[in-house]
Amino acid sequence: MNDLSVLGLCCSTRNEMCGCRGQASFKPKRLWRFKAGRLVLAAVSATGLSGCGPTILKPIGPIGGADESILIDSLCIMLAIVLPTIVAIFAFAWWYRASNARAHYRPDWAYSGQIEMVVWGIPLLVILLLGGVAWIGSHDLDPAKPLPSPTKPLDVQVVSLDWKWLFIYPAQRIASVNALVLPVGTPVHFALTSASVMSVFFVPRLGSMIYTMNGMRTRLNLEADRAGTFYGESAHFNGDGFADMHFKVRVLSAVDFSNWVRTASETRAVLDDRSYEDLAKQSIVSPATFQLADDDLFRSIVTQKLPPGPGPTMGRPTASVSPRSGS
Amino acid sequence: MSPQDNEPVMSEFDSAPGDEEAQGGVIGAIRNHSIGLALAILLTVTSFYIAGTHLVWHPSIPVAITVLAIAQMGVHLVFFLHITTGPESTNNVMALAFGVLIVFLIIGGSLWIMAHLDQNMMVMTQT
Amino acid sequence: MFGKLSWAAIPFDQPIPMIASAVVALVIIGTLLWITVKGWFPYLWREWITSVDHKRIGVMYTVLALVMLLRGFTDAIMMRSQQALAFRAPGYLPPEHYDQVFSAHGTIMIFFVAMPFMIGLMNFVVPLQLGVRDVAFPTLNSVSFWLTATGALLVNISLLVGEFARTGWLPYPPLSELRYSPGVGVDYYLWAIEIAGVGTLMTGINFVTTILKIRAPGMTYLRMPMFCWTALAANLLIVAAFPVLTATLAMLLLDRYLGFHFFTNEAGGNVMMFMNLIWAWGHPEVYILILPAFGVFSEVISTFSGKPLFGYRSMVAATMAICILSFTVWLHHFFTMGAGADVNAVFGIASMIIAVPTGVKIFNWLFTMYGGRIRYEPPLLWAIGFMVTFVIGGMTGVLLTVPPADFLLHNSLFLVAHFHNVIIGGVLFGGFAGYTYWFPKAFGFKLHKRLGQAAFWFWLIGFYVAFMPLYVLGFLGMTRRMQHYDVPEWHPWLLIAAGGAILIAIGIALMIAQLVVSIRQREELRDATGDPWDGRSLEWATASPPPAFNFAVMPHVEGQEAYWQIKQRFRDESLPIEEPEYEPIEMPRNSPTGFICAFFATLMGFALIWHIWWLVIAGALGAYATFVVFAWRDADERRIPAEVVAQIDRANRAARARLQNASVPA
Amino acid sequence: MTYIPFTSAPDDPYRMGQQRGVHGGGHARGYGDAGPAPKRVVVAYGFWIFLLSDIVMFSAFFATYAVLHGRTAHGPTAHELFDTRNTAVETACLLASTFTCSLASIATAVRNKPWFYAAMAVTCLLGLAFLSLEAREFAGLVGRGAGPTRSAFLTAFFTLVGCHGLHVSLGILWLLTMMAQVFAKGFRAHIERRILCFALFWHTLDIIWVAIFSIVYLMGASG
Ligand code: HEA
Ligand code: HEA
Ligand code: CUA
Ligand SMILES: [Cu+2]
Repeated sequence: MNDLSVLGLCCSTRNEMCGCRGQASFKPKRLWRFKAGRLVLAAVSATGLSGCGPTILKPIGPIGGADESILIDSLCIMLAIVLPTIVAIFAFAWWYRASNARAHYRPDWAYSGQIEMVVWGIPLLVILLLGGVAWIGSHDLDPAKPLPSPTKPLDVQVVSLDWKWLFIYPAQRIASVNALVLPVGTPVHFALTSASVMSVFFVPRLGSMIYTMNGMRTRLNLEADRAGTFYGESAHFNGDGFADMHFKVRVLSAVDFSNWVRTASETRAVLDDRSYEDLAKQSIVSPATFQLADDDLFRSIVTQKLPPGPGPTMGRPTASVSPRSGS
Repeated sequence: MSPQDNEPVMSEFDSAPGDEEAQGGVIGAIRNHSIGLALAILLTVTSFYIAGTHLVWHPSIPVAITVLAIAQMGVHLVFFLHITTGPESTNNVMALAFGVLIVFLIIGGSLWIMAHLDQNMMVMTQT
Repeated sequence: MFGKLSWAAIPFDQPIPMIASAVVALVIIGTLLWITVKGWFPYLWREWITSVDHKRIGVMYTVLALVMLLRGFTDAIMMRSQQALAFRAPGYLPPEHYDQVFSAHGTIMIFFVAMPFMIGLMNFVVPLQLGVRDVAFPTLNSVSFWLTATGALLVNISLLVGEFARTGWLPYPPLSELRYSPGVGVDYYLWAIEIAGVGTLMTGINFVTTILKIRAPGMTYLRMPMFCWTALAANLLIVAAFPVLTATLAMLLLDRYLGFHFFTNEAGGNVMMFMNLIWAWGHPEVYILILPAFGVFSEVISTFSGKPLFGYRSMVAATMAICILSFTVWLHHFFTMGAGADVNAVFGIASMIIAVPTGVKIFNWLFTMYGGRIRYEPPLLWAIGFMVTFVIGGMTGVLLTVPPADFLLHNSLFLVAHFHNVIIGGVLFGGFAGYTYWFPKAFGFKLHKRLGQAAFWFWLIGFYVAFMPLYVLGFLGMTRRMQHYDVPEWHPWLLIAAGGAILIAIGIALMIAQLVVSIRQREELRDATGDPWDGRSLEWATASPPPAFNFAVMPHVEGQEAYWQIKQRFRDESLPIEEPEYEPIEMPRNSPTGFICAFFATLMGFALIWHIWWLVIAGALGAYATFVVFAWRDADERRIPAEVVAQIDRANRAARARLQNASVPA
Repeated sequence: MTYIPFTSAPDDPYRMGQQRGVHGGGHARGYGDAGPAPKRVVVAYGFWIFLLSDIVMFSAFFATYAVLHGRTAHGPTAHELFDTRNTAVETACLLASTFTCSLASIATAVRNKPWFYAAMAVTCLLGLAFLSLEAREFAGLVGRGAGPTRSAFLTAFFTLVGCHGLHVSLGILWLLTMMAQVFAKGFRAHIERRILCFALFWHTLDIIWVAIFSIVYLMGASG
């Protein structure tokens, strides 16, 4: 799979990442997010944002919902001052055009204490408000913070490889490549690392993204409240295969999920150090499931007991000049 | 460039960093630098001494060394680089203050950020 | 003998770079032939290449920026068309090429377009506005320029020989480490930026010293034009931020060349430290770009409103506040790395605080227009286009400072839209405003007005069509740097964005047409007075183009808006114009030091990239020798006799007197 | 200016400039009243700005060292490696050289060539002594398998200390050039300005060394 010239041709034949079957939006309706917010949303949905793609504006879980609320709220707070500013720019520029004889020319007017007060004061107040939102928001929505829920969280270990995602279910002793399967309504506790360069784990409709780095373990807590198939991606450029490093997120009912776990644990493919080493090479692969042979696999990757991926291995004499696709 | 060339009376301008007030001629200047040298030696010796002994409560040694180092940098600035508090030195001191501020922001900010990152990403027993 | 360099380095098998470099080579050879045929070499060498005159250097910086803009724009068009085509399809650029394209685009646009554009304007204008004859260190100024040009040259050589980085405009390790990027691309990037960075640092030192130490008599700090203040702030930022860039890239170089472990995955290297350091430079960098643009707008809006700048002291305070605050926010570029709630919140709030002084600036420009008599010349159009556009870009920037919002938008096309919104709507429009505003000062004739207006409208509308869809795409979850994609919702927006890029291309064509037409009609557009816009600061007090010594007699500043007050008084009291006493003037001599230094720097950079060690040593020795030779010369000034000064000055004086008499109401 | 100057500017909306600005009367201190500063001030100030930027560059290396100094990759630690006695001798050399460099400046001020040469030569020798001690230390470390490629900690250490060493080497090259210039041309204004800058440079290297021996060696050895 090292042959990079095929990268461009490997696109999956059909796009089936759509989670639009259910309609109910999970966003809590807030009273004070009145007209402006509506307007934005209306404009946005009129332009097709409400489609079923990986939009961040139709979250399917509490984290995504809260992120999105904060985003829209902050936008509205700022629009309240930015829109009048834009109107004023046009108004002043138009009224005081040189050809307007009715406009009063004040050639020396260059200072006014009151205006200065307002000019410093208003942005300051807006920032005070926004700063509060940011402070509370970043504490409440810290990716590492577990979600309060009566349901026992599911542990998933995520490894970004060149250029695919490996999801390990330690309790279920299975692993899955390029397909993340989650039970609906269950908080998920992700531990993430990278087996080579940096990447970002991101499922737009679930919310918050997080970096993955070799030798380090980041944490993320998410929850999906609606069944369906969604789009996940790497949100940080990580080499030539980057554009294909997307994955499917399938959110299943509890029954479907345990069925999936059962099927997966019966697959013959086994993930051990050897097959992991194959996976760590640069390649683009289709989704697959494995039995987990090594319980400590994730730890071994994080602690670098298993060395990071080898990078390009073109073996052409000119590799030091330009590791272009050899074919 | 006429005004630049006929060097006018120094006191009309900021002094150059490194220019010392010519008081007491050569002897005065040498005396000044010797005082600086003596202070610097004193501070250096104290630093090295403290680091090697148990004179100071062990965990506070880094603090003591830092304080001594800052003091010594001050000595160098005053006695060798002649950065003073006089009005003709304002510009030099302002530049220094800006530089020190940046150094503090960069070092302090980096350490704070990196400490938090490291702590959050440490590989603990639970994954 | 030639290190890693061999014929394999030249991509004969790849038509796009081959054709592109063939075209570039043809253009260069053509230009050289043209110059030779016309016999302009001696003139160019004497008057431009070896010039240490701040005005000439300013013009050369601007030309460099505009040429590189075209290169950067070619990349932009390639990206836009690739993304328009690559829906469930490979498009026409394979990944390893597409990745070079966006990396080169970002690198060129930031380092070799935006920076030289702003530095060029500062070079040309600041000494004139301060009422002095040159910058503090004229020869150093020339070295700075030529080192910047070296960096640009190296980046462009990579098109033909070898490859460019495939890591994005900031080479994040470990992707940029030898293991994952074994080619020479990253090395091209690193050496080009290191060399250009040294040039920029010296510019910073030069201008800080100039503004703080070399001003006309009476030009106190609070009488300096706003542009000088923003230039001071930007150069303080250069002096404080660029060493960090130099150090960070040096560490990456050590990793790549000597097997060190700063940022590697192995042996305890820490990739996060690179992110931390590079953004400790990177965020101040964006204000290095925008602050001078703010200065341009302050001059333009006040001039064309026929009023002093509103709230001058507020503006000064806001500028310096931005200057300091910009060093307290860098973490907002990696909120999603997981530093934790406290860190994220503190840096998020610090970042949004910058909106306050920036807002003050916007409102003060607004009130400068209030009660004005606004003339809609092209510079003002750019300024108003800027105000509207920048407010939107700033707002989306502030949105990104809210950590939970950034958790959704980081690295998305929303972010790409944000920064093009502030960079094009802010820096580039500022550059264009300054270019049209000061062009008559530099060349003695105005630019064609109608074509300028047309270009403006195409740019403005093109910008909105090209970049508003990217905001939408950000909401649709599209990340940046995608070579292809299969999400159907994205496709229409990318098509619209490609259309916008075409509108911008028309705007560019109109700008080029404007330049050509203006040169051909220069006699109609000629301005003999040196003050075509009824200006307010000292650069308008001298002839256009200004003589080498700028001012025949050092101006003596008595208040803010130095030139306006003088004009005012002459109008009010219809004073007779008396001739001053002329004296001979000493000016620094031209020097080839900068050019020769850059020549050796290019050799050395190229040799380092290709591991040709003997050439590295030769280059280093050459550079040292150049310095010593320069240090050894005795006479570095030339004298302009009083008669010459008088002759030049009288001509301008006469033209001005005619204007004066015409404008004094009977 | 093409027009004759005036005595006052009544329409200055900010009286700030005026209080000091009555020309000839007030004390002009580089606030602009007096026009461009003399060249010596300009050159030294520009160089001062350069030095500050150099210090900022070192601060990046210091920050990196602080972050990486625990990342020894199971290799030797600071505590095991550093020998404060060697550092003490190095410090003594550098401190003494700073003093002799001052003497050279004073000799320049009074245009005493013999003293200038003597002081500069001693400065040079002390600098060389410092460099050879450092080189010996580095060679020793590499010999013990503790070279810069061993671990991130050693990478940061060699880079930080080596960068200072590189500055000292360049300083010596500069010093020799200045001696040659004085020899060839004597004390001229522009050469004096360069000597002033060189002295600033040398003293600043000492300030950076204070930070290095405190943070790297003393804290490393005691930690
Ligand atoms: C100064 C900065 C700058 C400027 C001006 C631009 C201008 C443009 N940029 Fe870009 N861009 C960046 C900085 C800039 N960019 C950076 C930093 C990145 C990130 C790179 C990375 O991912 O690492 C980026 C990335 C980037 C992407 C990648 C998106 C992705 O990651 O998927 C795209 C996609 O289309 C894009 C498009 C454009 C377009 C269409 C323009 C157009 O607006 C271009 C406009 C055209 C011109 C500016 C040329 C004008 C020329 C003249 C006017 C000459 C006139 C001549 C005379 C008067 C003589 N840019
Ligand atoms: C000239 C360039 C420039 C400028 C001026 C700015 C200005 C700002 N930028 Fe931008 N930024 C970039 C260039 C620039 N940026 C680039 C190149 C990147 C991406 C690099 C990369 O990743 O490749 C980036 C990325 C970037 C990020 C990182 C996002 C991410 O990676 O996830 C953030 C986050 O906080 C941010 C914030 C801001 C803010 C708050 C401002 C503020 O300065 C804006 C202030 C202005 C206003 C707010 C408008 C006017 C104010 C008013 C009208 C007052 C009232 C308004 C309010 C009170 C809200 N920027
Ligand atoms: Cu291949 Cu998507
Ligand atoms: Cu930023």
